[in-house]
Amino acid sequence: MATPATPAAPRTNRLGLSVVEYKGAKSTLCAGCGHNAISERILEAMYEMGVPPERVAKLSGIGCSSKSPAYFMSRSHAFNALHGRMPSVATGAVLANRELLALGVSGDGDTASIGIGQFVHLMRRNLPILYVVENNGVYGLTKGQFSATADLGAKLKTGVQNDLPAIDLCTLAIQLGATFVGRSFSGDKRQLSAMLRAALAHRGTAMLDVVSPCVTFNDHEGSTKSYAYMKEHDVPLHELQFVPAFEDLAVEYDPGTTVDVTMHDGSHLRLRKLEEGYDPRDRGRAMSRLVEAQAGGDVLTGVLFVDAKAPSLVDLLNLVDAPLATLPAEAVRPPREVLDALMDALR
Amino acid sequence: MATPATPAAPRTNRLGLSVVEYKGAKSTLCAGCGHNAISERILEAMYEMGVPPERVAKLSGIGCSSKSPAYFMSRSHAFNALHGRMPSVATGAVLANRELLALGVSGDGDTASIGIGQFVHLMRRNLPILYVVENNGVYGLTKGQFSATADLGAKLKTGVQNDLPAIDLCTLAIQLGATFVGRSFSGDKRQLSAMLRAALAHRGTAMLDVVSPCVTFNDHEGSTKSYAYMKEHDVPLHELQFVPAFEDLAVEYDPGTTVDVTMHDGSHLRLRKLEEGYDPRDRGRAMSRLVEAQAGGDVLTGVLFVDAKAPSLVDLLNLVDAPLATLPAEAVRPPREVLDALMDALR
Amino acid sequence: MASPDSSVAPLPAARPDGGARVNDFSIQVATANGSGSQSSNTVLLRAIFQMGVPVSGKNLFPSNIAGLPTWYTIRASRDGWIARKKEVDLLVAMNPETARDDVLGLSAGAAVVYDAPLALAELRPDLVYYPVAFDALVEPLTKEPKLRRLLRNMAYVGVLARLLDLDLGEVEHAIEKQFPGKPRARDLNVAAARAGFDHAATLEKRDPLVVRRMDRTAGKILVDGNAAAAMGALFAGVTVVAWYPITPSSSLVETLIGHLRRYRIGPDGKATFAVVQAEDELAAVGMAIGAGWAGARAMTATAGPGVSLMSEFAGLAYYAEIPAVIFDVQRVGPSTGLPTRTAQGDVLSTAFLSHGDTRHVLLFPGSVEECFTMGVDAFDLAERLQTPVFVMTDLDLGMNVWMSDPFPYPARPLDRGKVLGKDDLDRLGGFARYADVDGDGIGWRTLPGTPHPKAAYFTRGTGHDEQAAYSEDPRTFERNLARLEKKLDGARDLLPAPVREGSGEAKLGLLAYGSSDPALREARDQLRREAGLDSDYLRVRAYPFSREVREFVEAHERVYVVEQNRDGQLAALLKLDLPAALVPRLRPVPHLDGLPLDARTVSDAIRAEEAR
Amino acid sequence: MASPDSSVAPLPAARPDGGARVNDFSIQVATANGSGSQSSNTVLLRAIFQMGVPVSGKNLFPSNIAGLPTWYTIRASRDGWIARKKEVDLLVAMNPETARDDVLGLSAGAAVVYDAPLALAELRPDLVYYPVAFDALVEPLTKEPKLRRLLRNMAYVGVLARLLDLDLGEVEHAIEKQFPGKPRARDLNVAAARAGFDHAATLEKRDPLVVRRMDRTAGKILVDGNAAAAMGALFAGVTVVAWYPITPSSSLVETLIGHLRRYRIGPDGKATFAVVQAEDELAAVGMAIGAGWAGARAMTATAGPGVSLMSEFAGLAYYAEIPAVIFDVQRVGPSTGLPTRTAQGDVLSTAFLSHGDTRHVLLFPGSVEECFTMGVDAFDLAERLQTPVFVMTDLDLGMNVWMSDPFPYPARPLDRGKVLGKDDLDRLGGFARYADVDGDGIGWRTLPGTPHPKAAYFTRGTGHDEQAAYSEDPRTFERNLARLEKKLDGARDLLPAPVREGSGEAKLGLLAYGSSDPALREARDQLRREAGLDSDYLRVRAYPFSREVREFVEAHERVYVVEQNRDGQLAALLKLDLPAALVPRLRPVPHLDGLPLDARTVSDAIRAEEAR
Ligand SMILES: Cc1ncc(C[n+]2csc(CCOP(=O)(O)OP(=O)(O)O)c2C)c(N)n1
Ligand SMILES: Cc1ncc(C[n+]2csc(CCOP(=O)(O)OP(=O)(O)O)c2C)c(N)n1
Ligand code: SF4
Ligand code: SF4
Ligand SMILES: [Mg+2]
Ligand SMILES: [Mg+2]
Repeated sequence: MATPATPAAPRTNRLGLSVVEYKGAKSTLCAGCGHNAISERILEAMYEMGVPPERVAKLSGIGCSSKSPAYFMSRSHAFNALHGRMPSVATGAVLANRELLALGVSGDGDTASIGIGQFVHLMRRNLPILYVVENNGVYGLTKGQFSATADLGAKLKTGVQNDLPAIDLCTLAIQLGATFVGRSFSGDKRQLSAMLRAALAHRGTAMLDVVSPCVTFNDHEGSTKSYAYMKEHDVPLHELQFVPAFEDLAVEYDPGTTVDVTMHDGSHLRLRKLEEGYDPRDRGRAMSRLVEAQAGGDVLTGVLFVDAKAPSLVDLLNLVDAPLATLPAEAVRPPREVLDALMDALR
Repeated sequence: MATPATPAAPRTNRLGLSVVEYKGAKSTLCAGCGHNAISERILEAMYEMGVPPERVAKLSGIGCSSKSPAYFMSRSHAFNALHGRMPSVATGAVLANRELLALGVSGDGDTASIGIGQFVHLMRRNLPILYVVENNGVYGLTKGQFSATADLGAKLKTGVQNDLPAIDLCTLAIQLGATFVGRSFSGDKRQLSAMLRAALAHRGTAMLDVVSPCVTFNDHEGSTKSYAYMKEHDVPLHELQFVPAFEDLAVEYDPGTTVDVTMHDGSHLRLRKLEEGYDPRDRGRAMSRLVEAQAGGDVLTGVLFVDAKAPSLVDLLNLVDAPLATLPAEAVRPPREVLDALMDALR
Repeated sequence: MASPDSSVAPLPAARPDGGARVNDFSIQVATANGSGSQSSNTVLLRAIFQMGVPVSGKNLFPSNIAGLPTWYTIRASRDGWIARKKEVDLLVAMNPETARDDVLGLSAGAAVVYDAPLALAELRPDLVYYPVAFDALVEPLTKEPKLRRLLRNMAYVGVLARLLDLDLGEVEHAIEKQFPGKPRARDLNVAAARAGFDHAATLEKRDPLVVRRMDRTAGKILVDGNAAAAMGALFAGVTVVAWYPITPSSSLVETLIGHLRRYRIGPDGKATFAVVQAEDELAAVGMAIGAGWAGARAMTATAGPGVSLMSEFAGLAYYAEIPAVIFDVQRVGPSTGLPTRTAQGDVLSTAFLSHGDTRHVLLFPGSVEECFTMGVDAFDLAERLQTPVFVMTDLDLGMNVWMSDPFPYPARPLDRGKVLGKDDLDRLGGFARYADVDGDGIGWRTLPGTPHPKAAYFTRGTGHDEQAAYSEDPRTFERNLARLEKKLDGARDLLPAPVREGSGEAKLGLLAYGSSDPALREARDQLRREAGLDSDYLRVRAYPFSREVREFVEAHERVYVVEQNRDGQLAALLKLDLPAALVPRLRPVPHLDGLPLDARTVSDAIRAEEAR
Repeated sequence: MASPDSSVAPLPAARPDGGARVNDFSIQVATANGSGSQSSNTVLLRAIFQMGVPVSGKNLFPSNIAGLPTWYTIRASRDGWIARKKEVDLLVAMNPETARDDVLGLSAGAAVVYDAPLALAELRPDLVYYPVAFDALVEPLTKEPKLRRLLRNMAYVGVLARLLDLDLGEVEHAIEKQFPGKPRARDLNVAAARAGFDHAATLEKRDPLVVRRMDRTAGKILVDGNAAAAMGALFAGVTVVAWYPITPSSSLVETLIGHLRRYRIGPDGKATFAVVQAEDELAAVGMAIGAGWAGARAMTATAGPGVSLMSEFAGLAYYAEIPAVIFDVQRVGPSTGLPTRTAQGDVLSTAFLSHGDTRHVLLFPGSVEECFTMGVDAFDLAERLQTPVFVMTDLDLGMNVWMSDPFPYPARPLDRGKVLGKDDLDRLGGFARYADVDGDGIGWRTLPGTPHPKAAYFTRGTGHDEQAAYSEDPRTFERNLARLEKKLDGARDLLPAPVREGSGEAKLGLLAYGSSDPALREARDQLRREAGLDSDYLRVRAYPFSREVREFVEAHERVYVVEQNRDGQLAALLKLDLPAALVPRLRPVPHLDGLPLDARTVSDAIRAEEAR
């Protein structure tokens, strides 16, 4: 992505790649699963942003959601790791090669149940990664038990009711220091696409909590993660527009009704407010608004918080520009004199 | 604690026990360690509340803080478990015997680093437990590395600076559904004592984050968990008064300046406001105020959040009144007819 | 993926020579998962079972929710062999994705019932084909396409009923059992089965397979091992269950929850149990250990990845001496491996689970009945020995349906182990938690909450003396570790003894455990009949090993240790346990491909070795 | 707590018969931790070392920050024996809490320097006493009470210098090294040492212990194994370090961080490394594995509890074939155990770490020099073998100071293993990640980010075929597992070969590893001198075992396997690896009390066995 390419011909992106080059293996997920839609949106966003597939590392845990990276972008390396432990693997991979564009794909069980510890610490570190949680409120792959994002009072098909409060991953991420936090819905093509493209331009942790109905185990009445529920309770905070740096369109906007965030690469994220008073740059206010919405059963969607300036972990560690993984021996093995000096000091 | 005893003679509590019966082994912690002061406060609170030591189960992880249960209340059972895993052990113990008064003692490393996952889920479940984090911002027992509650910009003795945001356990606990959340300081005898007594009357998770300076590794200039720092930045939100049920004193108070919380056992927690507008019953507001204070380097102390009515995990599971641990065989092994019926169904 | 056994050179199937093959064949049904075929297959299995014919069913399913190939194999065996059989005599080919490979993998002469549009008959001339237009059959039954897909699968049951001469009444009875309290589903399925049955009258029977009534299943039950273990826990009086879902153990806990809700909630709605779905396996076992410490009968259930995660806690429970029951329903490793395939691959790592000289007690149920009895015993043993007890079952045992005698009501009262109460303490004036007062290495414990000023002790994973006080003293440490060794050594006599078969006169010993049992029994028969090799057989049921294991090895020149893993894990434990002079007698026969063990694999391996 | 060895029946100490005992004795200093005695003891050790006399120091410290009893033992040995010696010839009793037991534990004739107010001389008549009023000695030096407490400890160094006839100049030189860049601390400490030295002139020397200059330490260094391993990682070119603090491994990483900051940050302030203090050990090893996957030389360091927590990830790395280096600085288990005591207790559980037929490569450094060289080699091996490599060091090696030859600069270039780059892919047109193209079981890999459309593959812990595609096929699974077995088997030839000592003619073989080495060498000498028992000695340096291990066992009638654990863990691995016929030759000699192994324990055990 170093040099913006010339505007692409109709059927290819600015790298000259057609969308086919971003495809993956045939999905083995259930027909209608929200995760399949998210895979599509990711693939499109990568294509549209002209991300070279070889630069992407797809990282995931275990679950239906975590399988999904097999179903897009076969030209990207992928690591389907352990249940709940994707964040640590991703951290290692990014530190090894800072040029990678890390895409973490996880589920609500993978992230909020077994993985919540690694999630918390990844958020704190502001690792450069696009972290997508495909949130269906259940464990799909193990056949429909509640996860920790299941809402209070939600019901399983069997009638069993969840009596514990849901972990709201967005509120949590905001509190913990994540620098780009959004929520969307697998069924909201426009919003999700714009959000993904903006997130790809972010340097730091972009955490997207995407409600993604499980048609097999959690799309019935009584579920709060169903298509029907989302249709009723989705409250978009703003209309998202993303203007990539390479397109540099000078679109007019009204600062009174629109928040404009300049991303690290010079692209613009524009949020045309639908809710008066919500400012995605105020951590505390964002949190209290989310708590309130959660209590009322509303699902706020949009870019809930953004801080495009905070240093990422790679910045904090002040790494050399080249990937650590492929530094030449001379750069990493100190010369003989260093060993001599060390030995002398021990005599 | 079923029947309030008659008012105690001067040197004994309402159970007729002297404070000596609440003592533990000699502390092996460093002289001046904040943890020692907290042990004292806990012991006193238990004594003053007339808690039978045999009813208490002391649970801890690994660390200097987690060792401290050995140094008070030798007449109580104790379980010094694994690093970061006290919450799960405590959960099991409480479910096995709901009559136990569970006291969890942990450190900031034990809870916020390795243990954050179990912490999050314990808070969600509202397990009846008094969970005390002895927070010094470092790993004491392994000699002074930063923990995840170390503040942004805090410095180690060696000059190394922490460049990651601190996890604020109180904000987190409030968000996750804990029902009694307080912060105090090991050096504030009065506040901590009142808070501990109130927490002992709470049914549900009472999480107390107690700043507890590590004199050996984190009490220098540049530390934000030192005695000196706390003296300057401690901002009490209110004056705490706790009126136990068995004392039933009818103290006058002004509802305008004082919040009165009736605890589950009929005792009263009275908070005379020092900060206008802070209401420890409003989750969202509490969180945003805490975020704001944290950004400003202030340490808000007091009962930050309380909900004395929420059902605890024991309520949710609708357990029989007697401890599960000692139910007689007849109560737990179904009769022969049940097996016969089950077998029939399989024929 | 090819049919599961396609790359094994098929053995020549017994060719029908005009006569019928009665009650001795295997059927493989190839479908896609999530298509309701599981119900159909169960109905088929049950119908044969109801005719008094010994059966077994093996479900070979993918790690996936819907749409991928699944195979279900039903074996009917008048001789009572219930191990998996590799040869398929009758294929029901419903899945277009695999039909070609499924057919190509058959032995000559096998029969194929298939969905007519698949046009499989062109593939090979040497099979017996029964094309059935399933869509047409179920079309009249419903308009809902989704339901039709399900009913197609019940229709093949009807077709098979006719072809195999099954009593349609038994099929209908089985359908009734399958859909209890759902009259509409029942009626539709009965209609579908009938449609198949009626249609099949138009087919010309050209294979020799038939079912005839027998009386070998009277009084028996059909059940999977997870359900059996769940009942074990129920009748053990389990009180605290902490778990985290993982295939193939989830159904154990889910079944248990059903039973607990039904049988352990009082008229006042109050429960004598607590179940917590934990956030992960570390928490699950931590809760079980906390509960065991506080005196509950506590358990968790998991599979390999969960056991690995429990490692640190397992060491704590061993060293601090806390009872807990852990069901490990083994699946194929390493790592996430093949989550829906069976193995005995966690034996060695679980025996030594955790760093620093840790050892554990393992039980190896060899049947669904033992899933039940050991499910009960495990709790007694854990409390008696004050240590975690691992019940090492597996996916084949746990998730497949097995024929069994009904389970016996536990004969012994609960053994709650060495616990001192208030009165004991009054009498004794105190106690030392880790003192070996009885010479068996097991100390007495008190439960938290015991109302006595001397009841308390301090539990820790750090070094401790007899009074449970912190200690770094080298001699105290050594003594304590030696006592723990003695305790586990003494456990040999408390654990389920091995089961011996054979005259005891053979030179050849076979040794195995767990779900390998049916294959071993059949292999023994094959060895005798086909190769004149006489053998004795020992089925090990627990680790540390009973002294009888040593006697068995002493009594045989060569002992084949058959197991379902790559590394010969039980053989390894034997090598470490037996006197060195006996070790050369052991001949490990490890095998691991994720499929349930079959007799032929075993007898072939042993014959080859013996021929050397 | 009693002096660490108080319950061992003391062996009769060599009595001085008028003559001096030159350069052959051991000193034990008993203090409280956190009192600065660690500096004093290092100075004392170094001063003797500077006099050319072989020394070793063992720190016996509590799991605590300040105030609990600590013992430091210094052994001077003109013959170069550096194992711990149980007998104490000179006690420095500074700790009122333990002084009584410390004195009662001595052999007759031993000398005691003690803090006068402790009035120890009354305890026994058969010792040589040197009371010193330490408070009075340091009183003039400073007014700060805290500082005084520290200086008291430097004063005993001065006292000992006089008593042992140490050159005060060497003491001062050692103090200088101890406080580099802290002139005030240095001066005060020199003053304290001098005060002690001067005062001791008033004492009447009545013990035979003296130090005389030798030349056996010229050119040598003093270093602890953690520092050595840290240098190993530095010169291996480590790039990603993820860790979680735990005794006794923390200082390994902390030292490494120091070196990285110093030697691996460019003039522009940019670092060629990343260090992350992870939230726990699961995350630490996860980061190392993620980094190893992406091509970095990645490591973590931990102790037993951490290794247990890494279990699930270890299985993933084995199965998905990802390099990572894990230093396990072993301490005493089970569980949290004795965190500040030494053991070799994680060997067996680490070899099989994780469920389901997982196996790992272990290295066993036997000296600080090998902590360095294996610290380098581990990275080459991990990348060559594409698997985690565990460097099994221990607290004794890691945290005690050892005399050593200086470390050699690595002779070989970095071995980055089989990695295909863009050009290779252009040439080959593609690749299959898990194909055994070279016949060694090791496939070729690509790194994420390789700019070639055919570079990508999908890494997973689930079943996979040669192309890394998901597969549940039984035969594919078997083939893959067999290849992994072959790969680990082939590793034998790549790993450090065992070290052999002796003529090879003896009937008796000794086999050991790691920090047991000095005790083994000395024990061999004792066996020969004291019992006429000739032996050969093999020091194993890696698992899977080299073929030479088998040859050694074949060549000896009896092989004693000496190790520092309860269960005979390496002996267990040998039993599983050797041909069964050789197993009866093995005689496990496990020993575990948390103290570094001493020669007498070994030779006594072997003599007793041999006498049977
Ligand atoms: C250590 C471990 N425990 C349990 C499992 C079993 N398991 C596989 S996926 C899964 C839950 C996945 O839920 P989620 O992350 O929400 O993904 P979804 O399938 O709903 O997309 C579980 C519990 C496992 N693979 N590993
Ligand atoms: C699994 C595991 N990892 C690491 C350790 C080492 N360890 C012991 S205590 C501790 C940190 C304790 O910090 P904290 O909880 O803040 O307690 P403090 O000593 O500061 O009171 C660590 C990392 C351990 N005991 N177990
Ligand atoms: S089970 Fe649910 S989450 Fe899994 S693939 Fe099917 S619909 Fe998606
Ligand atoms: S090291 Fe710090 S936390 Fe530990 S006992 Fe000493 S002062 Fe307290
Ligand atoms: Mg989910
Ligand atoms: Mg701390």
